[in-house]
Amino acid sequence: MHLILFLVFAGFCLGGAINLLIQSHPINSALSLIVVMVSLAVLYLLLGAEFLAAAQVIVYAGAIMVLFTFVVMLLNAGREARTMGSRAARSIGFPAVVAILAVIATVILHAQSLGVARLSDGLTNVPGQTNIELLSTVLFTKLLLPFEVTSVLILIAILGAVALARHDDTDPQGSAERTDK
Amino acid sequence: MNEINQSILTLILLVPLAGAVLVALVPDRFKLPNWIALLTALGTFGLTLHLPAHFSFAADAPRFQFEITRLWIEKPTIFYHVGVDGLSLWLVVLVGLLAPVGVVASWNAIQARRKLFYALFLVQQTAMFGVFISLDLMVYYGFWELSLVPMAILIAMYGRKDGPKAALKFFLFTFIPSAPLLVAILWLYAKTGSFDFATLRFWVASGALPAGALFWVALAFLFAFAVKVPVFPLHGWVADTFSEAPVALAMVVAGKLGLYSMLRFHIGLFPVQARAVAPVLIGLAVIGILYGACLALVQRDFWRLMAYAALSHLSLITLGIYGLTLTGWEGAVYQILNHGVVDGALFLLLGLLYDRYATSQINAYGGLAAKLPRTTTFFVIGSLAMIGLPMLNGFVGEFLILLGTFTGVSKGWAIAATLGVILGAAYMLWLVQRLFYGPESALAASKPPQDLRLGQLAVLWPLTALMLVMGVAPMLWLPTIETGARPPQLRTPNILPLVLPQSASPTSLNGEGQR
Amino acid sequence: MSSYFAQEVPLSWYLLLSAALFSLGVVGFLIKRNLITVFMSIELMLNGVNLSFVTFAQQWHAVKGQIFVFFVMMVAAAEAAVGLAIIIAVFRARATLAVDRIDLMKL
Amino acid sequence: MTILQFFLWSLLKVAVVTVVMLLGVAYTVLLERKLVGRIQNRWGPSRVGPFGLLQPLVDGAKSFLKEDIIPTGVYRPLYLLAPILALGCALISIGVVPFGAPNIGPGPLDLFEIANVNVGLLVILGVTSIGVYGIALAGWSSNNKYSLLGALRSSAQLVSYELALGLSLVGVVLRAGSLNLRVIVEQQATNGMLSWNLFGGMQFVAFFIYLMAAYAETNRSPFDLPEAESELTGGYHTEYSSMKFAMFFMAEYGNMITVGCVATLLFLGGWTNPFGNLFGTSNNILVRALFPLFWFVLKVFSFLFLYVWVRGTLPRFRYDQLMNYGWRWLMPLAILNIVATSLWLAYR
Amino acid sequence: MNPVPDIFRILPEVILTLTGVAVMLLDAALPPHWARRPLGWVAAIGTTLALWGSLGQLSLPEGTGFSGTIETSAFTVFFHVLICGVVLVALLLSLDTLPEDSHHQGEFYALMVFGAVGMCLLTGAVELLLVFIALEISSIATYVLAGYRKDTARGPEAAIKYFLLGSFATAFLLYGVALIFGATGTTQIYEIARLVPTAQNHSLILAGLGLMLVGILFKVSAAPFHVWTPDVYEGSPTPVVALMSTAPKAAAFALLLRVVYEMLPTLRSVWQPLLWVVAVLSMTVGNLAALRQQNVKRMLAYSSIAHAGYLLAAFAGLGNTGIAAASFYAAAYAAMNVGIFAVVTLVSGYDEKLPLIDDFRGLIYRSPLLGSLLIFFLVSLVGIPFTGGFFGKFYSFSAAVGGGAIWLAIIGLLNSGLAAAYYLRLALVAAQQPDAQKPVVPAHRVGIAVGAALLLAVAATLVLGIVPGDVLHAAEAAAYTLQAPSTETSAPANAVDLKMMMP
Repeated sequence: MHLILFLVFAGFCLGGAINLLIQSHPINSALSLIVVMVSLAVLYLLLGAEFLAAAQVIVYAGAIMVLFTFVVMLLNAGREARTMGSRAARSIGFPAVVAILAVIATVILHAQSLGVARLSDGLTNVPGQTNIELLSTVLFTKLLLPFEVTSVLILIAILGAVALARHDDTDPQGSAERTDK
Repeated sequence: MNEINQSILTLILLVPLAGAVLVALVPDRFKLPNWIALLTALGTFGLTLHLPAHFSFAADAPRFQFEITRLWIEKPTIFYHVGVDGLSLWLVVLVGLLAPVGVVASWNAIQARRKLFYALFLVQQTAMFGVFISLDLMVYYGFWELSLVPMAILIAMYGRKDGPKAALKFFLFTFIPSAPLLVAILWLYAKTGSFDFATLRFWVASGALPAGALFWVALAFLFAFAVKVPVFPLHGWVADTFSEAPVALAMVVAGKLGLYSMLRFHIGLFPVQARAVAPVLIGLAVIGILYGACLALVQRDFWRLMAYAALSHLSLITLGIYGLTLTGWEGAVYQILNHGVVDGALFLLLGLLYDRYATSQINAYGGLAAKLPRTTTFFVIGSLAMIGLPMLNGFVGEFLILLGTFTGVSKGWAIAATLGVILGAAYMLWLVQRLFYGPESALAASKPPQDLRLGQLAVLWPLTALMLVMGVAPMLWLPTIETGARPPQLRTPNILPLVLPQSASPTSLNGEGQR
Repeated sequence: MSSYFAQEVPLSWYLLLSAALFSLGVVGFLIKRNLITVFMSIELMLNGVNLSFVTFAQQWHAVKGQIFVFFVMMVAAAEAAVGLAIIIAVFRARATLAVDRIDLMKL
Repeated sequence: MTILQFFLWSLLKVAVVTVVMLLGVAYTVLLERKLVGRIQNRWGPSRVGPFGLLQPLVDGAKSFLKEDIIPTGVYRPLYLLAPILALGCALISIGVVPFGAPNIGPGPLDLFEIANVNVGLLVILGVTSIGVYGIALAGWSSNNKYSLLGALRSSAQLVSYELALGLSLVGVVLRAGSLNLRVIVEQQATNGMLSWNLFGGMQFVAFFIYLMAAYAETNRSPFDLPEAESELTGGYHTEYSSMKFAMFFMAEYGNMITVGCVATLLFLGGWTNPFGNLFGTSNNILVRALFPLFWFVLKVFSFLFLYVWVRGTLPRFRYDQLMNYGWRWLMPLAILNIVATSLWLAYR
Repeated sequence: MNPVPDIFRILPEVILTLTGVAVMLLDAALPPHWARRPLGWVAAIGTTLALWGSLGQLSLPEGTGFSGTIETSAFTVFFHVLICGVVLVALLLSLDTLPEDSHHQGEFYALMVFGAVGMCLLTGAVELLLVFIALEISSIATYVLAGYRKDTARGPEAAIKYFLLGSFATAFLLYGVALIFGATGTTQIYEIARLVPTAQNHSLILAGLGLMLVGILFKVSAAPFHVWTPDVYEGSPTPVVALMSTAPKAAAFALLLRVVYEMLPTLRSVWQPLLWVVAVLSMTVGNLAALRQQNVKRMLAYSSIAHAGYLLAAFAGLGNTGIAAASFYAAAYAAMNVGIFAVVTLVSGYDEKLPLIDDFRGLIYRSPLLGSLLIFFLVSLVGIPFTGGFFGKFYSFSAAVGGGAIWLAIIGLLNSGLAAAYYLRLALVAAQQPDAQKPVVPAHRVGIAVGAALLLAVAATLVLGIVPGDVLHAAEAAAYTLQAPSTETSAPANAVDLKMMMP
């Protein structure tokens, strides 16, 4: 069962990723990416990360990719030219990618004592504790500072997005409309 | 007096710097920058005269005098360590002497942006003093590099036609070789933990350092210095720099720094290695003498002629240095002084001509002798001194060098070098003839005659007198030089202990006191 | 519940999948010619990395790996906001999203 | 229970729930038409069947039988995908909604919920957020400026209000300490209505925000800008007809029901008795199974009623008003609510 | 266990964050037609306070806070001061050069300050998660700032290039972190350092290290990961370039130091040759490319690549020597680079009417002050003695020589000779007679703020060049705290004995 699910959704992932590369229209690429993300959410579930699975759907598929499609629609960019990248990218990039993949794959295949995936109750050893409880416990004790700091990150992102995307010459009335971009 | 001895070198360094700051601050009016620069230069010269006046010749006197040692940076250990010995003593004075000459030479030549000119000129002075008195390799390197910057900027800003290009050439030619120099210094530090001259000398002599690496280190030192001198194949920058640089800088740029550094930091630090490469340098030097002289013969531009003449003369001095004889060394150091004095005078005069007639094409001149008698006289005296006429200073230096080469190296080289000296006479006299005699040229006729003025005379008279004095009484200078060339404990004649055959045991090379 | 999912999958498979996704992202970054899809390729790379984190979290029973992914998501969201704003600004300035035409300054 | 049994049971539950849901959708439409009719002092549909009760069937038949027009300029794959996506997302989220009491059924089987997920609330939010694509893609692939504008408005609106919606739920989650919908409901079960999050849980502000955001999320009046006929001739589904149009229609009402379910679960005590144990508990298995179902449906129904009531009463907002309202009022309010709730929980 | 309240461990960051928030809120609260310039002063004051705050951290015992996620030590203080100083200079510079009517000026200052928060955190973080977030904070702030001249064609282009390549690099970094997490099961740097020697999957760590290096080297714009630098520098507003060519780079170098010297010191044999090659490549590529540039900012961009190479040369040094040299170089580089970009800003203006080298012709005649300063900073960049640039190179290369990489030092110094060519070209152009045909564009007025900025930069460059002792001490203390003293190796071990034998 686990195996089947894994194979199916891994297939979706890879298919989506490859489709992202093949498709020439941004919107199709975006949809392929959404497929990848949703399939990944299932894989997370298989790995016992149920909170992440939900977050993956909500944050990635539901928010980030919506922004992407939104921008694609807004700019109506059309198909992309098929130039297959610059010569530099072809001659250096692809061998490099192949090399990276080969190295990492070799490393992974030679890695010792890798376990097997289990749909456990979210890594927790305490009975009754859910994945999300464990996660939040660690998050708010050990990793409090990174969590707090993230607020600065979000603040910057909002500040920057507004500063960049806002038309300078419009009235303040219209600005709220674009805050969400 | 002792207190002055303690701080005189620091003063010599700081006074021009202070002058530079002052020049930068005052308004550019009433020739204020000129006056401040002149006063500073004269003051510094006065300070430098303190050195020979108080130099101790006592048998037990330390080799380096007026020494100051202060910790500057703890790690890596860099000391502000300065001092002079017989080698550097007169060079410091020479730099001091040429400073007012330079100011006078620029008095009218530099009209715009005087503040910057004089400020940088004075900074350049500091850098040169620093090179001659530093005994810590890092401090030395610092001043060595520092000397490039004002020079390059001055050439670029106040040069004649192609200033920037020449400046760039000059800078790169002299800056890039200092890269291996720095690496070599760093390597020495990594191995020994010291930048101090004496300590390093001890280390090198002790044989504790790997000989193979040491050879390359010595070569790196030599390379940097050879470019600066310049030695024959590395002279690419010299002609352009001479023909572009303002007069005040042309007279200080060539020779001294590199030659002194060879003596002090190449032969002085790496006697064995220097000995190994000496034959090559002798060969190059002789080639340089002849090559420079030949090229000087065919130049049509007097700046370029002077440049190749300088190449020829400096090669002669290099020959004296790498002959590795005491006579040769004395001659070399003496000749450095001569070269400074004579070139100073000649450049000053040529600069005046150039300012007046705005060309350096030799064939445009002619027949100036009747209109500018004083100029002509001084120029002729200078030329004769340069050629090496007996009774004038050039003779003494050249003679000592040739003698050293003849006795200490080989007769063949000496003869070849003599040939170069003869060629030198040819191009200089021909230059004089073309510039000042013969039919009056259109150019000479086009301008009303204006001979030397008081300020210029005030500079030229002492210089000329100096040529004469140095020619007839070299004994005023030579003992001092000898103490530097040969440490006081060993008054044995001829070949220096430093250049003992390699078979000698390492301990006998230790520092100063042996055999 | 877990009894239904008795058959197990080696974690290395997940890791290989993650490496593959990451590499595909890199390839996309190199070949895609539209700013938005290039950006999507980067998101793909991040997703590949996330899968690695979750897998290793399972391997070590260390929840830190999962938290890392959570943070990556947040960062990705922030990046998306800023990146898309920049893309909009580019479009306004240049009226194109083609990578090959964003070439005023040669790379 | 073997894996096969599990499958079969699940399949059965899915089938039943889907059918009920679709029926619910159909009759919600009827309910709306009737109610709006009454509000406007007319009868509404009343010809087909008694009181017009068969009207939804006729509507359905009409949709099926109409000609299915696909305009030439559309981007076909996405044009076809969009309604499926919309309807699919609307239906999926019901999968994690517990609509009846737990522990009734054979063995470990949960009869009144398709899947009990620990992060049920997040699943609903996630699925809802995916639903945006249906609308966005529909508008975009139609290749029509009205559609595109409608879709852009809609996705902007959905993304904006999703934030407020999500934040409004945080207070509830804080109180329950879980994202499991059953746990959240159980936590409100103790004293009937008094322990509902809406009243006893002091989450009335959150409920208000949720209500507002819910209207916006479902594109319902007064926030039905994406399909504002007067401006956009129908918005994102302008180019759709026949069955595909019906799918959007059903998706909208399906979403309404889901939203109603969530409101019920989170604020109104879910399937529990509003009167608590006032009337005692029965041991009859049927009573125990059906009464919660009744309460649940009743609560959802009241919520739907509210929807229609508002639609019949309020005029449509302007777009900038909508955005300002969402970002400048609801969001800060939601954040304040979170802060207040956590303080209250901490110092209670 | 830990008597220091956690808040003191992040004092500068807290101050900076509060400043940023204050600037942001004030910006929103002030009426739209009011000038935003005072906000810049608020930001500058806040940054100064943060600088003091981080100096105050010196009195804290060295240690970590927030459950071992952030560290305060001489190392972090060194870089905090450096970063705050640079941000302060950049702020002062922007104060006088941003056009008065520019939109979002308040946001500009706020972003700068928030960026500083990220950079400061980055230098203190000992938890890779925090490292990642801090890196992103500083990156996102700079991405936005890079695209601030969005009405021009180049501004957004620069931003998008920076953004895409930066995010690309971040993904690599992240993958590296993932693999290291996979090998050790933790992301805490100390724990990783403890676990790595005994870790089972050594190859996983190596792969992780490689990927992390790719990411970090991207951020410091070392070749071959440098392609973004010239374009981004050219298109970004110059005050921003002054910031982003120094402060984030310094922070990234701090991270690199931490990763290689503190996290993976046992893998020295792996990372050192890699960095060796990268250093040589960076210097050479940077200098060769800079020679051909016509645009001043592009030239300086390539030069900054070369400087990254010089700095990386210090990583060839052993233990403390290398760290101290790299830290010192970072400081020297920051001082002179921020200075020269300040001058360039003043000369070419915010809207960059004069971007080319030829436009600088006769600068010293137009504005003696700016011309002299330009030449001064160029001289420092060349590495002439008695300026910060010299000692930076000196320490860096002596560390390399001490670590046995003589060839690296030779290549580096030859490169700095090569570099002199283009620096000097600019200096000489500035020193040339102005072109009579060209209309004279008056240089920007040197106001109080910008004057203070220049003064700070000049003073820093001179102090680092003439009396580097104190800064070097600080760098050594930093090195000491970053690395356990046991791994220190003294190169001239036998030198001490022999020196005692000296007369």
